[in-house]
Parts: sequence; structure tokens; C-alpha cells
Amino acid sequence: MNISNEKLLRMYRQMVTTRKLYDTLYELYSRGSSMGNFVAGEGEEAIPVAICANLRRDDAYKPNFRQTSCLFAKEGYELADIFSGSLFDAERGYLGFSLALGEDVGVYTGFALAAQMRRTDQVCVCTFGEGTASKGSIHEAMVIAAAWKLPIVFVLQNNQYCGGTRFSKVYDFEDLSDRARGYGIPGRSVDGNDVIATHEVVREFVDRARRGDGPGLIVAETYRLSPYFERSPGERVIEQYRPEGELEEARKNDPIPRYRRTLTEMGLLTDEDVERIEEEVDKEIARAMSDGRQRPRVDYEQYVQYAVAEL
Amino acid sequence: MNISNEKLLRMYRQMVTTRKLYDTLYELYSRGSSMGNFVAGEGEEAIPVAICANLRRDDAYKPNFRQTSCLFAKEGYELADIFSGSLFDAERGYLGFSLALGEDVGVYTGFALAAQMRRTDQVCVCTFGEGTASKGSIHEAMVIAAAWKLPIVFVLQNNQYCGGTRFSKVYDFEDLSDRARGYGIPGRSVDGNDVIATHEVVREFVDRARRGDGPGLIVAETYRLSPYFERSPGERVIEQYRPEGELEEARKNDPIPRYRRTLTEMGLLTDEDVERIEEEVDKEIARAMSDGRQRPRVDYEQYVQYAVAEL
Amino acid sequence: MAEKVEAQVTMLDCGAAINAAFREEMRRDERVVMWGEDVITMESPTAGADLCTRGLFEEFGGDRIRDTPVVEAAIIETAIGAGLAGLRPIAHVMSGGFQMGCFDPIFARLGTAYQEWKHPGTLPVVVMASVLGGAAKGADHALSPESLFMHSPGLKVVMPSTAYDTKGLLKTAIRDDFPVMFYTHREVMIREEKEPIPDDEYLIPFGQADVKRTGADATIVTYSGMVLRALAAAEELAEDGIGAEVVDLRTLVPMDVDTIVESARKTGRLLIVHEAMKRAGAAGEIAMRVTEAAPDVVMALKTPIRRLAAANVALPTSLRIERRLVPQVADIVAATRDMVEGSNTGNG
Amino acid sequence: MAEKVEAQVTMLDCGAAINAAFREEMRRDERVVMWGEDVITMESPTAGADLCTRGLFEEFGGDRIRDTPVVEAAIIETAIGAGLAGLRPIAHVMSGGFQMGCFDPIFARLGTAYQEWKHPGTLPVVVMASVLGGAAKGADHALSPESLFMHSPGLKVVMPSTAYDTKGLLKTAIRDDFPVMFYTHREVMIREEKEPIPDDEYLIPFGQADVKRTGADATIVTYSGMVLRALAAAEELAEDGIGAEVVDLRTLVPMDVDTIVESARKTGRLLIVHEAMKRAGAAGEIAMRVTEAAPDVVMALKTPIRRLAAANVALPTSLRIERRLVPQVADIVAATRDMVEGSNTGNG
Ligand SMILES: Cc1ncc(C[n+]2csc(CCOP(=O)(O)OP(=O)(O)O)c2C)c(N)n1
Ligand SMILES: Cc1ncc(C[n+]2csc(CCOP(=O)(O)OP(=O)(O)O)c2C)c(N)n1
Ligand SMILES: [Mg+2]
Ligand SMILES: [Mg+2]
Repeated sequence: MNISNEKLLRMYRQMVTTRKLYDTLYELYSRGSSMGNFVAGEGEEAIPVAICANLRRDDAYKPNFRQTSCLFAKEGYELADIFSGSLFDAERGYLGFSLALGEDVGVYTGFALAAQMRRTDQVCVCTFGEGTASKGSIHEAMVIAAAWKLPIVFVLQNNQYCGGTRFSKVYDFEDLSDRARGYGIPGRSVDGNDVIATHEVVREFVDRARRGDGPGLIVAETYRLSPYFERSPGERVIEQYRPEGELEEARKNDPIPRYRRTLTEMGLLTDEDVERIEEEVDKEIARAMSDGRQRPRVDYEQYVQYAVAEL
Repeated sequence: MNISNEKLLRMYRQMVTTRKLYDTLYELYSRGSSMGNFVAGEGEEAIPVAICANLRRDDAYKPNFRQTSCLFAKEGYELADIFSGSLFDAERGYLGFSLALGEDVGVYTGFALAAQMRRTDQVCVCTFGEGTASKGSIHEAMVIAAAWKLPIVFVLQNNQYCGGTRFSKVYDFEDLSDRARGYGIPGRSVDGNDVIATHEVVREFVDRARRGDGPGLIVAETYRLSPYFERSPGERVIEQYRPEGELEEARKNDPIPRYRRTLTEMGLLTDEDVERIEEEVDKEIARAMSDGRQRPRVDYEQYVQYAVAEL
Repeated sequence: MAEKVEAQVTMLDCGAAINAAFREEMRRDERVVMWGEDVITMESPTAGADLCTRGLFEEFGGDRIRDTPVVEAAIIETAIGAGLAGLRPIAHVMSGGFQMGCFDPIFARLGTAYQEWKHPGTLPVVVMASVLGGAAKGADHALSPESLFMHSPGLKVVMPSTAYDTKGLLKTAIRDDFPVMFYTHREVMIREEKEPIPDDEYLIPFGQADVKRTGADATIVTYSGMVLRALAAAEELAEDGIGAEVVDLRTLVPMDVDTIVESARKTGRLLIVHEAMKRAGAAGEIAMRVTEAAPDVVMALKTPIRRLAAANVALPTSLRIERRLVPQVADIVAATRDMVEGSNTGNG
Repeated sequence: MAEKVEAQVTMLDCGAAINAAFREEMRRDERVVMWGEDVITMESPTAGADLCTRGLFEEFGGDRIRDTPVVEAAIIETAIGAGLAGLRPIAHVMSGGFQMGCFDPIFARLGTAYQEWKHPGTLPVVVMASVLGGAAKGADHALSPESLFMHSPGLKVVMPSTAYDTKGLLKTAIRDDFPVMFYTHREVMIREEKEPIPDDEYLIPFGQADVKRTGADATIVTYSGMVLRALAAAEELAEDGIGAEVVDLRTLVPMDVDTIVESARKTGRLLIVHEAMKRAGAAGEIAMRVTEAAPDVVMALKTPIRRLAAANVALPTSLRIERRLVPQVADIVAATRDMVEGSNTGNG
């Protein structure tokens, strides 16, 4: 591994920030934010952070829908953007996502196609869940990415659950990354709760894509600590589908404390640092929230300008 | 191999019949049959014949759209049916096909699901081309077939061409049957121009499915001697997309002469037999045509009865 | 007497009514089976969906009710195959918006191909989904897709607005030998007040609209969640002495044109209201059907047929904006009043 | 003079006109790119499609024009991504029927999502397909899907009926900064007689209908392949002294309602004709738009608005049956005559 200590610590701070953001955003949602169902992705923070650490401002990145708020960690974005309504910005490589799962993967593949046609060295990383991986449109996107050797890295984020359905109950696989062979592209599985290991694999695949050697599939194994979604403010979903004790077991593998231990062992982090970072991040989020929410939002008049003909 | 001589010879006759049927049906088409574009599948006859030889009357089978006329070889069907307008009959395991390629694979998967739910030991074999294999709905069908261990055998018929696009120009694969691993099901490639080898692999996969051990994927390698389609009666499509001499090379591997040599070497077929079979088949087809075309066809009044509400 | 009635009905909400319909039909006919995402684990985001399927797995087991992966196309296509093979599948797709991702299977396979194949037999498939409007869930969740599927030759389209109608129509749908699209609506599913549902079995035939409120001055034709808003509007209008008759179509295919015509003949005014986007929405079809069935009535209307529907722009994830794009009670009141008193420009 | 004209125009069929439009726009703007199945190898079954793209690969190379595998969803979705990234893609899907298999990408991504995302920039994507009606190719090939996509908030819908209009509208479509659905029609593509196409560049703006024939007694509003049949019908009607005015909408979104209104005001009769299935087809939308724009004109019509469209049943693979299901010249003649002379029951 060659990652600078500074970068190692930045990733830690970003993971902590991502975790805390979930609470802040849930707060806002409970106070009547207007964002449909609220979803969180606690326990999966290592993956988006490891990905962002390998991307340039002009690269494209689609986090899984639970990790959209992690975009602040991508070069070009800042915390305040998360609270500002719309993150959409092709210049900074975020093309939105599809609430109808899977339909956005082909869109990001199109970004990679544009990069190839224009002969830039931009790369695209596109994440989706193991449940969404079953959608047909993703198959088509991977077929065309492989056929044209597009600069895109697909990251299948296996958090073991699709809604209330446990992955292992539905599929029996030795190695999900074998799916890559069906497209004639390289595949690799990695412990998605190990931010350093994930960072290294993402770097390898992103570098290959940037060199023009085509797409790849990374399967990042993790666990969804958050519920499927918050049905409505306050009322948490009853999660009778998780086996006794499974959640507790999984918490022991929470990527944040785990990474904290690693950094402490490496002598890069003291208990004081940990406390300080918590406090600083709280302040940053508070500031970002007030900044971001002050930015002008799209109002009715602007919104209806999107109509292509008579309203 | 243990296939009775009788069966070996029957398969030969069925391959010859299939080949001759293409000419007969094209004749009808040229004289103004109303069947949209005419498609033939010369050079691919070994595959449907080998499949039919392993199926029961109540098993389901979707030939590739170029091989629909080969249904006569499936138990329960006869030559005359091919000329009778509609072959559709769930009892005999033919549920039609989709002119929008790929959308029928999930339908046949549903037949296998019904068999499993009803605890019958029926099996379904569903064929599609290597071009169609890229369609998303096929991915979804294979996902659910694998997840539920359904009694279905997917046969990917790789005739090297999708329209004017050569497979090897688009994909680079060691072995296309690796795609099966992406679903955690067994996969196998076979020389689809070798009817005996194909018969054996199909038997193995069909038996497994019938035992309740779940689906599999067979990749049958072959070559499309026929054009993409006949644009309109008489006017053949110019096929400038085939490399010089490729077609001629491929003809040397035509499954019918090839099988004829095998049977001759096995001492099961003499030149006299060959001539006799040709003559008999011609007569059979002629008889089947007049029988089949005498059967009543759906007329306007019957057709509009399908309307669910006011016409 | 009151006692007697009590003995014959049970107060149920829509989810419980659906659950009862499923249970009765699955008991009655073992060929009735169902699958979809999380129909067993009941984590579906479809409002109230958990109630709909609760306890069915325990009673009928894993052969007849199954959870699927996220494969909407396969959910529909396997239902078609199983239906052709003799089962009577109920295929669950969580929301009307997600049906865009399995459109060919619904529109072209289920609704078209079996006619084209001249399939001699039956194809008893029910596709169930929820329209999740009114909560700024965005187009993918909140789309009301009825006009799209009305255009498919082989699909019946059912969109009830009460628990009572939902149960009776769902049982009819499950017994229908051909494809039925069945839509619940979030605002119907989450209603507080329960409805009296007869304990004895009842079925409601397709193609019979229900006059949910009578009135002399204007006819409001609508269906699904918008019936609730139309009734609230009629309430308000009544205070101003305007009598609005609310016709709940209940099924769009087949459509009960006669009931609309009779009402329009009486009131002389026809307002068509739906939640879906206006352009190429169902209102145009309803208006043409009325015109074709009773040109004399249409020519005699006091004011031209008018429609009220969502603006021609994507459903937003902002409640503030959604409320201005999708017809609200106040909009229905204003449009009706305008037709009765107003300028009669007919610009809906 | 004749010479002068000769010097200014070239006789082209529709395929060649499309080819010229592609060539001119790809030369003009290097961001214009295209992909689809067999657009290079030209084996597409789309009538005349081989002419459309002939020579483009040789001139513009493999970065700008590509053959794809059979992945309709990916064809559209990659066009969206490339469009958001600054290219101007033309995405080819062979037939309108095959667009059912990539419906979410077209309807919900291309036509809806970018509005929902509040995407500040442009999304210059043209989706091209051919409607293959009139040859009993069955629903999957022959479907005319315009009403489905008119219901998507962000899609313009273009359906020309002549080589001249096709070239001018296609160039406008390629320069449009937002999504355009562009449909050619088999019967227009295979026409024998060539049309004089100006050598100088010309563009035809969207939202301008074209009166293809004037007449005093009845207005026939239609588009795409049906314009040819409407003109043939008008020819026949003229022999009986009935003047039919044929309004070719050319674009359905945006729709030129004014031209329809003016014609209907003049003739007092309005017949809407389309090839697509009647139920929830575009005719209902056209009728409502006219009613909303000019209620006075509609109230003053000599006979109610009538529509003529395909029967509500799947398109067959039998020409014999298709001819009875889809409006033919004789049907248009009969309907028009009935409106002018006849019972005026308005039952279309
Ligand atoms: C096309 C579509 N089908 C169903 C849903 C409902 N849905 C929302 S989240 C979810 C689970 C997806 O599982 P996975 O892809 O593993 O992502 P995770 O929730 O684990 O992050 C489902 C089924 C949807 N949003 N879109
Ligand atoms: C959804 C869809 N897209 C495109 C077509 C047009 N088309 C007809 S045949 C064909 C080639 C299919 O190739 P393959 O699956 O390999 O089958 P083969 O022709 O080789 O038998 C195509 C693209 C279609 N019928 N359906
Ligand atoms: Mg998951
Ligand atoms: Mg092929």
C-alpha cells in the first residue's frame, strides 16, 4: 500500500462525516423535508470514501442511492452542496441517480462513452446494490461497456440485503465477481468494510480504465446496518426479517471503529484526535447546513420552465 | 453415447426435413404469405433437432426464431402443424415467441415456475441467439431461474452473427458459457453442428433439471448460413458484411452433410438410404403442406373476439 | 336492525380488505399464486402493502407466494408463462412508476402478444401496483400510468377509490380469465376511517361506474385517489349551493360510458379530473368516448367538456411544487365553479 | 425559370433526405454522434434504413457512428449520459415497437428524470425509429407509439409524412437542446416518387402543422403515414364534390392547435385520423386541445369531433386482417362523407 498518512486520515474524517450526515439529514427529514422516503447506509461508508479518494474532479461517480450524501468527499464538491437541493453537475461528474433502481447505470456508461469518443482520460465509477444488480438494464450497460472497452468501473455493493430479502437466501455463489467473466472483463471481490483494501482495488481498476484498458467489476462486501428505509418521520420500520443477533454481530465489523483501530495501531490517531475530529466534524456539518440551506432553491416558476410545450 | 440407431436416423431425417422446410416456407412467402420478414436458419438444424429428441410432449420448448418450423420434431407436433397458422399450444409446450427479441425467455421461465409450483416433473428448454443474449430481460429471467432453481435449460445458440455484426468483432471471450457462473448455475459449450454431441449435453442438462437440481446454460456454437432475413420476396439481402470466403468455409462444416458422413461411417446409412430419405421427405412435406393449409384459419371475426372491451 | 347490520359487516381499511380478498380467492382456487419483491417480508414501500399480504405465506406456503429479486420484467413475464401453463398468478410490482421498467412485458407481452399469437386459451394474470401520489415521492414512485396501459389492446385497467370497491373488484380481477392491471392509491390505502365490509362474499363487475355523490349542476368524472379530492370539492361546492355529481369510473377498461352520459345529460356540464399528467392522459379518451356515444348530449352541453389534470412537467420531489402541479381540492372547486357560474372559456 | 428551379433542388427519396440531414449536421457540429443496431452494416430491417446511414461511417469514422449489440435500453441510456456530458447523440432504435423494451429509459429517464433532477443544462438527444405499419409485421414491429411518449413530460414527438418535411424537421431535431422522438414511417420511406429537396439548407420549426390540401367541407387532421391515405381519400372525395382539407400535424409535441382550429372554424367538421390503436390514442388529446383552445369553434361544429383509428385489438401478422383493423383510404372517405352528408351520429 502507498497512501499518504494525510490521505489515510482524510478518509477517516470523511467516513465519520458520512455517518454523522445520516443523523443530520434524518433530522431534517423528520422535521418535514420533502424527500419521499429517507434512506441511510450506515456501515457502508468505507466504499464511497475509498472511491472518491481515487477520482478527479472531472471523473464521474454514481454512489449507491444510500451514499449520495458522500459526494462531498469527491473533488469539486463540498459539504454545503449536500444541503443545497441539487447536486447534479456534469462538470463535476454527478449525473443524478434513478429512483427506479438500475436505470442510471447505462446513463453513467454513456458518460464513459463520451469520454472515449472525445479521447479524454476521464473515468466513471458506478455503484449499485446486489439487489439492483439483477435488473436487466445493468446487464445491457455491462455488455456495451465491455464491447466498447469503455472507461468505467462497476462497483457492486453487496450489503447482504435487498429490502427484507437476504442475499444468501436467494443466491448461492462462490464468488459474485465471477459475473464479470460473463462479460469478458476483470472482476474482483474485496472486503468493503476495509477502507484501505477497497481503496487499493478501486485504484487498480480506475487506473486500468484510465489507461484505456476497459471496464471492470468490483464486488465490495459489506453489511447494511440501516433499515431498508424510514417509512415516515419518527416511525422506524420493524425489521423482523433479520436473524436474531445478526445486527449485533455485524456492528462488531462496523468499518468506522474498525478503521479507527487500524489508524491507532499505525500510530496515526490518538484518542484525543478522535474526539477532536468528532467535534470538528459536528461544527463543519452545522456550518455546511446553514450555508447550504441559504442557497437559492428551485421554485415553482423555475421548475415549470422545464416543460417542453404548453403546461 | 447411448442413442438407439433408430433415434440416430430419426434425427438425420428431421435435420433434412428442417432444411427442406426452409425452401418450402420461402416459396410460400414469395408467393405472398403474410408473415412480415422471412427468416431461415440454414446450418443450425442440429441444435433444435437434438433438443426435441430429449423432450416429452408436456415439456416446453422455445426454438430460436429461425427454428420455429422445427417444432414438428417435438413430440405432440407433426409436419402439418407447421403450415396450419398457429402452433401455440401450452399443452404441447409451445408458448409462442416474441418478435421483440428476448422478451419471451421470461415467459418460458414462468412455465418452468408453474411446473415447480405444481410439483410436476416437466422441463423447459429455451433457446436464444448470442445477439439476443445481451437483452436485459434475459438476465432477469436467468437470475430468477437460478434463485428458484427452476427446471429450465437455457440454450444460447451462437451462430456468430447478430444482423450484420460478427460476434467476435464485439466481444472477446474465452468461453461464453462462463456467463453461467454469474448466476451460480452450470454452463457448458458444445459444437452445435455436431448433433450427437449436442444431444448428449442437452440430455445431461435436461435430466438435471427434471431431477429438480435447477437450471443450466448450454452454449451451442454454430454458424448462420442463411441471410439475416429476406427483405422482401425474391430480393435477397446483399451480405457485404461477411469476410471473403467465410461463407464457403462455413459450408464445409454444414451439420447435415457432416452428420451424413458420421452415419455412413457408422454403417447406418447408405447412399441409397440418403436418396430415399430425400424423396420421402419431399413427399411428406408436400402432403403436410396441403393438409396443414386446409385447416381452418383464424378469420377477422374470430380475431377481433380477443378485444377485451369495445372495438 | 343495527345489530343485524353489525353482524354482517366488519370495519376494515383498504389494506385489510385486500388481504381478505387475497385470502378468500387463494382458499377458493389453489391455482391462485402470487409473487413480487418483499411480498412476504413485507418491507415494500408501497403504502400499506404490508397489510395486503400479511399472513398469506403462513397460510399458503412458499409454493404459492414468493419474494422475488429486483426483476420487474421477470416478475411479469414469469406470470405470463405460469398463466399460460394454467396457474392464476398475481404479479406485484411495487409502484406504477416501476412499471416503466417492465413496460414491454406488460404492454406488449401480457397485453398484446397473446392476441397476436391467436392464443386459444386464457391468460389469467393480475398485475398489482400502487400509485404513490400526493407525497412528493417523484415520478418514479408517484407516476399514475393508466393512460399508457389503456393503449394496450389486451389489458383491463382497474383503479378503485374505496376499500369496499377494492375488495369487490379485486376478487373479480382474480377470477377474470384475461389480464387485469389493478392499481391501489396511496391516499386510499392510508385513510384513517375504516369502511364497513360485508362478511359475505361480494364481487363488483368491471365496467360499472359508481355515482359517489349526486348533484344537479355539474358532473365530475374521476377515479382512484382523485375521487377523494372530488368528493371534498363537492362538499365545499354544496356550501355555495352548487351541486356537483361525482362519478367514480372504478374501471377505465372497460369504461362505463353510459353512466357518464346520463349524468352529463342531467347536469349539462362535464369535468374530467385525473392525477396523471394532462397531455395524452385518460381524460382525452373519456371525452371522446362520451362524444362518440352521445354526440347529441355533447352538442347540448352548457359548456364544453373540460379536464383537470397534472401539469405537463415531471413530478417533483418537493411537496410545495407538487401541490401546484397536481389538481388539489381547491382546483376542482374552482374549475367546477367556473363552469357553472364562470366565463365558460373552457380552458381547463 | 424551370432551369433555375432545377439548379436549386435535387430529387430525393426519404432515405436519401435523411442521409443528407445526418451528413450536413455531422459536418456542421462534431458533437453530433450516433449509434444503434447495424447502423453501419446497414442490415437493419427498418424500411429504407440502409439509405439513411449509408456512407456516414466512411466519412465520420468509428468514434462518431457505432453499431451496438441488441441492447435497446443501453442505447438510450448511454445517449442520455453522453448527452449530459456534452455530446449530441442520435440514438437509433429500429422500430417503434422495440421502444417498448426500452420504455423506462425513454419515458422516465430521457423524458422525465432530467426535469426531476432540476438538471440546469441541456440534454440534446434524438431517438430515431421507424413505424413499420401497413405490412402485417405484427405489433412488435408495426406499433405506432406516439401517444405513449406524448404522455412523458420531457419529450417532443415528430412524425413527418414527406421527404421534404423529414429533412427539415430532422435538422431541427438534431439542433434541439432537449430530447426529441423522431419517427419515420415505412410507407413514406418506401414511396417510389422522389421529392424535390432544396440544395440550400433549410430547417422546419417544430409546432407548425402543414395544410397538405385545402378544402371547404371537412378538416382531416392526421400525421405520419396516414397523411398519404388522407390525401388519397381527399382525392376521391373531390370527385364527389366534397372538399376535404388535410392538416398534417408533423409534430405532436409541440402541437399546432391554431392551424387545426382555423381549419375547423372554416369547414365546421373535424375528423382526426391515426394509425395507432384508438383507445387512449393521440386523437383524444388532439380533440381536447382544440376544445380547450377554441370552445366556441367546437360548440359551433356542424357535427361532433370524430376520430378514426386502429381497432382496439393487437396488430396481426395477417395482411387480410390488418387491413380491416387499421384505417384504409376507403374508411377515411366513408367517415368524411358520413360527416358531410350522413347521419352525423358521430360514432367513429
Ligand atoms: C426498479 C425498482 N424496483 C424496486 C424498487 C424498490 N426498492 C427500493 S430500495 C430496494 C432495495 C435495493 O436493494 P440493493 O440494490 O441491494 O440496495 P440496498 O438497498 O441494499 O442499498 C428496492 C427493491 C425501486 N426503487 N426500483
Ligand atoms: C428487441 C429487438 N431488437 C432488435 C430486433 C431486430 N432483429 C431481428 S433479428 C436480429 C438479430 C438477432 O441476433 P441473434 O440473437 O444472434 O439471432 P440470429 O439472428 O443470429 O438467429 C435483430 C437485431 C428485434 N427483432 N428485437
Ligand atoms: Mg443490498
Ligand atoms: Mg446470432
